[in-house]
Amino acid sequence: MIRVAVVGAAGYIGGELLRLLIGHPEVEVAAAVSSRFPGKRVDGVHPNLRSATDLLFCSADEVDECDTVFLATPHRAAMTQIHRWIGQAKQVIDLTGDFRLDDTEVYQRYYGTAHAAPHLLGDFVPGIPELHRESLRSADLISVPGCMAVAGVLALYPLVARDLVEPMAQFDARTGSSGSGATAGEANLHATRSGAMRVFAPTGHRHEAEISRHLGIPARMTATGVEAVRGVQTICHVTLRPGADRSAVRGAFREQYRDEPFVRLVAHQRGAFRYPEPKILLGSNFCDVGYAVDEAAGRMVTIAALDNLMKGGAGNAVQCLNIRMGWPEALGLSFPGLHPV
Amino acid sequence: MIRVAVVGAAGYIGGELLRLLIGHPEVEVAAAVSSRFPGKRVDGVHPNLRSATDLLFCSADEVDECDTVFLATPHRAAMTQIHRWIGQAKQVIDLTGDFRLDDTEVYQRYYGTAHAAPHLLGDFVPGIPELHRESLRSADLISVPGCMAVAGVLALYPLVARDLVEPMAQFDARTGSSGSGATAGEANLHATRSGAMRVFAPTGHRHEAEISRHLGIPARMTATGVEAVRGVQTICHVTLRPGADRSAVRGAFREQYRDEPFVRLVAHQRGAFRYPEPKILLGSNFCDVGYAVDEAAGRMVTIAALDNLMKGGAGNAVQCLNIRMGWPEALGLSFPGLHPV
Amino acid sequence: MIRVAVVGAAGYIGGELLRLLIGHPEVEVAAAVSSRFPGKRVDGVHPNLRSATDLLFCSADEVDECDTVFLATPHRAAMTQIHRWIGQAKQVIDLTGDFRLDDTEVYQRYYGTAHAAPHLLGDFVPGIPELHRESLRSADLISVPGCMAVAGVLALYPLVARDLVEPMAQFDARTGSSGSGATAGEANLHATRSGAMRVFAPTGHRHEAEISRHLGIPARMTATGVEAVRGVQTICHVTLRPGADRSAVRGAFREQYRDEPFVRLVAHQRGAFRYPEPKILLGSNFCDVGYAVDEAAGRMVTIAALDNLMKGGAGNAVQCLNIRMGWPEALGLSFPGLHPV
Amino acid sequence: MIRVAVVGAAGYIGGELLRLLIGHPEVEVAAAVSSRFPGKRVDGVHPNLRSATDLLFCSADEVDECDTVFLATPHRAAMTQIHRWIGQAKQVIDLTGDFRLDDTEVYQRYYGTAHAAPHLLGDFVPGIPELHRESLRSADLISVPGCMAVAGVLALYPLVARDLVEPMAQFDARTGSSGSGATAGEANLHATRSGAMRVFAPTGHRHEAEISRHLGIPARMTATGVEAVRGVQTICHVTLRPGADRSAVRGAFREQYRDEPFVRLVAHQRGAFRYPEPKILLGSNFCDVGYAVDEAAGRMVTIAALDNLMKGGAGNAVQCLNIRMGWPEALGLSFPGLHPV
Amino acid sequence: MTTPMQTCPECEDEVRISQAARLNEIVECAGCRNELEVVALNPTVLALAPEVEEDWGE
Amino acid sequence: MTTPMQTCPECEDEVRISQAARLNEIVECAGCRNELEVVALNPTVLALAPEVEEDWGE
Ligand SMILES: NC(=O)c1ccc[n+]([C@@H]2O[C@H](COP(=O)([O-])OP(=O)(O)OC[C@H]3O[C@@H](n4cnc5c(N)ncnc54)[C@H](OP(=O)(O)O)[C@@H]3O)[C@@H](O)[C@H]2O)c1
Ligand SMILES: NC(=O)c1ccc[n+]([C@@H]2O[C@H](COP(=O)([O-])OP(=O)(O)OC[C@H]3O[C@@H](n4cnc5c(N)ncnc54)[C@H](OP(=O)(O)O)[C@@H]3O)[C@@H](O)[C@H]2O)c1
Ligand SMILES: NC(=O)c1ccc[n+]([C@@H]2O[C@H](COP(=O)([O-])OP(=O)(O)OC[C@H]3O[C@@H](n4cnc5c(N)ncnc54)[C@H](OP(=O)(O)O)[C@@H]3O)[C@@H](O)[C@H]2O)c1
Ligand SMILES: NC(=O)c1ccc[n+]([C@@H]2O[C@H](COP(=O)([O-])OP(=O)(O)OC[C@H]3O[C@@H](n4cnc5c(N)ncnc54)[C@H](OP(=O)(O)O)[C@@H]3O)[C@@H](O)[C@H]2O)c1
Ligand SMILES: [Zn+2]
Ligand SMILES: [Zn+2]
Repeated sequence: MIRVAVVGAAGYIGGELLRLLIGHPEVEVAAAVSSRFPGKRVDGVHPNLRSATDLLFCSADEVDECDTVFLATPHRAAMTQIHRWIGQAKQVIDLTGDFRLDDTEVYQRYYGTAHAAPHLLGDFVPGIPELHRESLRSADLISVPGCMAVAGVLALYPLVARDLVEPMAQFDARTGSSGSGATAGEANLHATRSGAMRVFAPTGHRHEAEISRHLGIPARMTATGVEAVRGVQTICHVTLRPGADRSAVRGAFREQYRDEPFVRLVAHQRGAFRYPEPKILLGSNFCDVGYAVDEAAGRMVTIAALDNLMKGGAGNAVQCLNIRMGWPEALGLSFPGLHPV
Repeated sequence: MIRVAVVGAAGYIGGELLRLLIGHPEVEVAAAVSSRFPGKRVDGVHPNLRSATDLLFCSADEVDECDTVFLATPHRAAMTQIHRWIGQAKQVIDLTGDFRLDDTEVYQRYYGTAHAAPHLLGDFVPGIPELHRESLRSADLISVPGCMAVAGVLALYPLVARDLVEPMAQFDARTGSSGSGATAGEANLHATRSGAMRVFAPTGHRHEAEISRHLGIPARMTATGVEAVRGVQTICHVTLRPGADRSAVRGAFREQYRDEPFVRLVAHQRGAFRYPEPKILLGSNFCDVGYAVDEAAGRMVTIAALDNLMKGGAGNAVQCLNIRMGWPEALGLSFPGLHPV
Repeated sequence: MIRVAVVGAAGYIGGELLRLLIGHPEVEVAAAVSSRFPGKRVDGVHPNLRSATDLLFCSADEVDECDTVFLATPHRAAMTQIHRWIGQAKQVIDLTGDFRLDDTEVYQRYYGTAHAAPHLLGDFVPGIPELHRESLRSADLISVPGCMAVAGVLALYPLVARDLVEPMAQFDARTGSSGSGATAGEANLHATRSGAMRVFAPTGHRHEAEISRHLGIPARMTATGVEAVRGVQTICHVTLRPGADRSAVRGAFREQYRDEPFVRLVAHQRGAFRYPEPKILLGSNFCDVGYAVDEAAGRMVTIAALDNLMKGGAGNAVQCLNIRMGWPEALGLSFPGLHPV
Repeated sequence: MIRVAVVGAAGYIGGELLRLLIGHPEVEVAAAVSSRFPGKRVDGVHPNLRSATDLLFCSADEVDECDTVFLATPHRAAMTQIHRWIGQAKQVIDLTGDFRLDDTEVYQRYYGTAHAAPHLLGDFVPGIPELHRESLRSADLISVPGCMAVAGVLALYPLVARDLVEPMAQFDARTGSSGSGATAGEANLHATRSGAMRVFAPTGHRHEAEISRHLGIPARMTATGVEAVRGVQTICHVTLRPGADRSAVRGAFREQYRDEPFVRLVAHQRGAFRYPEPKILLGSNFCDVGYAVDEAAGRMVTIAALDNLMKGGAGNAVQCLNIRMGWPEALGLSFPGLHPV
Repeated sequence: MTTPMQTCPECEDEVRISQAARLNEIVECAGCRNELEVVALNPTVLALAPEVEEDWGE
Repeated sequence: MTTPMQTCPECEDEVRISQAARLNEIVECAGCRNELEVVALNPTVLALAPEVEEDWGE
């Protein structure tokens, strides 16, 4: 049993971390930090945890030493508080955007502010088990990528790693409303957000930078909020390299993900769910990946789907923890998702 | 490990049973019966089970002897096939409406047809752990009640058992679209059913009869299909007996459900989720129960919510199995539900 | 052409009034009052009015004399500002709760505050054309009832007026999220409100008092927020008087509403829309009314549906204006609603 | 007054045509053709038309001579029946895919069948007022384009016409469930389709061919079904030509659509609705068009939204009729859309 | 041309029957949407047409 | 360490008070989620903390 603390525990990612960690057989939740609700019951904010826990929120100052700290605060708060948490825990798993990029200039361009702890950028191992499993086994600083970035990277990595596509990726990402957190304002009012197809980032979404970093090719992303609470789907348009065909593409995906516990290939010929769709992934840690090749046109499309609070955030973080601790990678992450839903 | 078979495995209840039973540590799924899809992969119909199972559907004739059979067929099919399954398994857990009533005349009135196995009606133990736990420990024939009936019975039983309310209950039930199964026709077309508030049973819903049977008082139910896939909520209006007040009501619920693993009292003064709501219960086996007392008017309202495929069907059936087998009652049923969702 | 002003024009009811009045052939919108957005374009807040108007919001002080003022402010603001508007316009049509009740004690009980203009309560004519058409023809103070109250009153009035039912009505009301206005807080965040079945008023909803006033019998209401933006549906449970049967009920509804332009009887034997449903009424001014009689039990159910911003608010107000001005009653209100939607 | 007939009147497009034509001051609906429902009331299938019409469906054989026939049948039925209808009416306005392409080979490639009336392909004027208004004034055969094609063409035409972008367009289209018509099968069951992000056409969607025809450049389209009943949105990625900048783009859109009654430019800096969104367009005939330019990257994105049954089908057809008849172009099409909704 | 109104045996709403109505013709009642059969002529008599009960499936 | 249970004055549910509780400290009742104020010690007495009514806004 290790003792963990969750900072930002009253938020959506914080709540999902609590759900997973409370249910995790090797973990004891020692602290759930919230500045607004210290002393209040955790299940007052997260009603799904009723009867699962009697835990109370506490303030940051009340946190004792513990093994692992998860940071689920808004952007910027992690990099300003990072030294405090490094001093208090053996591992820090950061879920914010603060340590996802390794280049301060790119950071400045995408986040519009200077980085507050640039010397630490290189010390964080990216929390993408599919690309960095070995480094994660001993990582004490882990930075979990953005939800659309995870989807985008996993959908394209097998092709880029094998040089099957031209070095330019155009992403079209769709996301549910939980992607903007529990503190969002009137644009997230139900009557306004319901049934939306809101192009909130026609160009220049921050996850572009993460994808480019991990794939080593330029990435462009248009992001749209659609009707859903949870769920991210990315469509990626790429151009096939000469010689690359459907068979090579299929082989690349199969080889890459054969043994991955949380990546499934979904590119079927029949059925309503023949390509990846987020709704059957709610609460699960899978990232489903599919593709369609238009050989005649020399182009192809990849499709990825996940639950932004799970493989797109808290679930992925717990998977990283499992790897770091040498536990079975799927421990506490076995919920398969629902259908119909 | 016991070996179980699911009949009607290609339906919604069947799929939910498969999800739970495949994930159950003491159970091996020996057969998933479907007449339309024998030889086809189970995850072709239930895409959430991809990577969880390689099971294929089979026809009824291919089922070997097994320990427990779950019947998740349409109404009427269970009572005509019951002898076959009794001969083949030690326990039969029926999820259809066929063995829920113990009176053939009431059955005829509510189902519009004569019962095909009236002599067996008395042999089935109702699958309501909260009322029949002791009998379930040795039951070999179990009949799991309807989704709205479970909600209605649990919401009212503590009051009726203590004579706190007048013997007449008016229910207003709301249900998601999965309540009508996967074989429904054009009234369940997305464009028609989406955003609906469809009063499909203004009077005389079948679950009235079940509630009356279990509570011993007349029950009336109006049922409406609302926008949701999963989820049932019942509102019940009752009149307080002279002398019954808020304190007595509260005490009744608390006493009744103090040790129940899957009934939670939700009647708070604050928060958006202060009364029972189905959406935070998706995939979980809880039935949340709440109430509001209008002492001045001598009336009160009880509210119950559950996931119709879980505590309203498959989850409840697995809870019954756990009781019958002497296993921990929550085995394989620990998913707490999601928030936000 | 008359000149009208809308106070509270940046709200949901205000926006709906603007849509209707801008499209009304006999009306010129002289002022759209908002305290937050004076000088800003009206279509910045109400994007559906793009290209329909170049109107700017103004402050209350900028309003010139005009013929009719519509008050669409929050509760309490109307009764404190009423003298100002009476001085400035020939007619005041109030859509708030402030002048809906004629009894200050009942007001105090339901609104928790003393009334600020009790002497005016008797001067307002209730804005229910179906009950008060004659008085409305010359009314200079009109109070439009609450959305669920309109539905409830229209669903029951024909029965009560003919003494067909016992004097006690139990309502179960469901509403979309626009019913709580554009200024609601975090309980209306999309991720929280989406897919909700939120019992926000288990007992004692304010519209009870209005229904009781208009029907002269006690009314009880339980209100639930369901997944929808627009739309209200009320189910009402009543007991038949001795001698009252299906035929009498049918005759009562038919006679009462035969010539009503905005009440339709919907109680069919077939089709997915056999009872009233709000979704096909979005943007229309209809209140659909239906019923089902359980003669054996001596009970019946009435069902009503409407768009809360239309017949439940702004549309009804414009209907009242048309009557007051002697114009065709449906002028500017001809949109029939959509299907599918 | 002209007399019109609608063929395929029991479908979604047929129903929308009926709604518009019944409400049109210059049109009398002489026939609503349905093979399944002859003699049945039109409002039995289209419940929003209750009280708007007593019209009955008839069979094709019962149609008398009339001025204009609208064809809203499935694909293929129009081209096989076309001679019959040409013989019976002065104008035929076809809403199917049958006469949208002018090249039989392209037709064969995208529809997988040979064209049944290839000699007529050149006689149909495309029903895009914004591109073909002059020809439409005297057209007797009009072919209304597909819903996503209208959106795609209007979003890109100003740029292509002025040579501002490279000749290759990548579209990402999203659509509600009504886009697949009222006769769809189990993939459109509510529980399956609800909350979907279904990539039903990763490559090779038929509307590619239409867009290419009208723009004269290759177009690629990926189409996804999202949670909505009505509504289409297209995102288009294009590369700027050297020298083309934001100012040129803005000028192109403004010049092109300055006087268009049903195209609005929506590319704002603030507000939740700063780019085109279908939900505020339900029932309206607008196509909203917006864009975002990434000058540094030399790329841009255009965004278009419409109601697929209106500007994407029936509304556009009525606009074409108005032009053909010399009536005001917006006659019967004045509904502005709702907010909130 | 329509004959004077008939009354629906189910809901008592008025039902319009065309003068050309034949025996066994089915008409639809606008009030309750039941199908009615013309079971006699001169005078016209309507009866509920036999019908499989339509299920909403809920 | 916690003292033996106190009873919520609103819903009569049991409320755990830490032994270190001070006067005027606010605790939350698990049964009804009301905020309770410690208004006396030895023995501990709880009272409903004054609170603005929370509105759902519907
Ligand atoms: N939502 C997603 O899908 C998703 C996915 C992956 C990663 N992320 C990342 O995860 C982080 C949390 O996202 P979220 O969606 O959970 O946001 P959220 O719901 O807004 O929660 C953020 C929480 O942080 C706390 N907080 C606010 N300011 C703080 C500060 N200065 N220091 C410490 N805590 C502070 C807040 O609680 P108190 O004010 O009570 O402390 C709040 O509950 C963000 O960095 C986000 O980018 C989100
Ligand atoms: N949906 C709910 O919320 C819910 C809750 C509690 C209880 N129930 C009850 O559970 C049962 C199943 O409901 P459901 O919603 O899962 O329905 P469903 O989705 O329609 O599934 C029923 C399944 O039964 C099979 N089936 C059809 N006819 C059969 C026959 N004559 N013999 C054997 N199998 C047959 C069908 O598959 P094949 O044709 O391929 O065999 C079908 O997949 C019903 O009795 C229902 O009342 C449902
Ligand atoms: N929503 C419904 O379904 C519905 C139906 C029937 C009746 N009603 C009634 O209609 C009224 C408006 O409801 P709504 O849903 O439109 O609410 P809303 O969206 O919250 O709008 C109310 C508007 O009133 C303005 N306002 C706030 N305080 C004010 C004050 N003290 N004096 C003047 N104006 C003030 C606000 O704009 P500024 O602050 O910019 O001035 C706001 O835009 C309420 O009384 C409600 O009960 C609502
Ligand atoms: N849905 C959209 O968003 C949209 C937008 C633009 C264009 N369109 C096009 O409009 C047409 C209709 O689409 P829809 O969505 O309205 O489809 P729909 O809802 O399926 O309706 C098609 C109608 O055509 C009738 N029909 C079927 N077979 C026929 C035949 N062989 N001859 C004559 N009528 C036949 C059917 O009624 P009966 O069997 O009773 O005659 C049915 O009601 C399609 O070509 C579609 O591509 C659709
Ligand atoms: Zn009738
Ligand atoms: Zn309490």
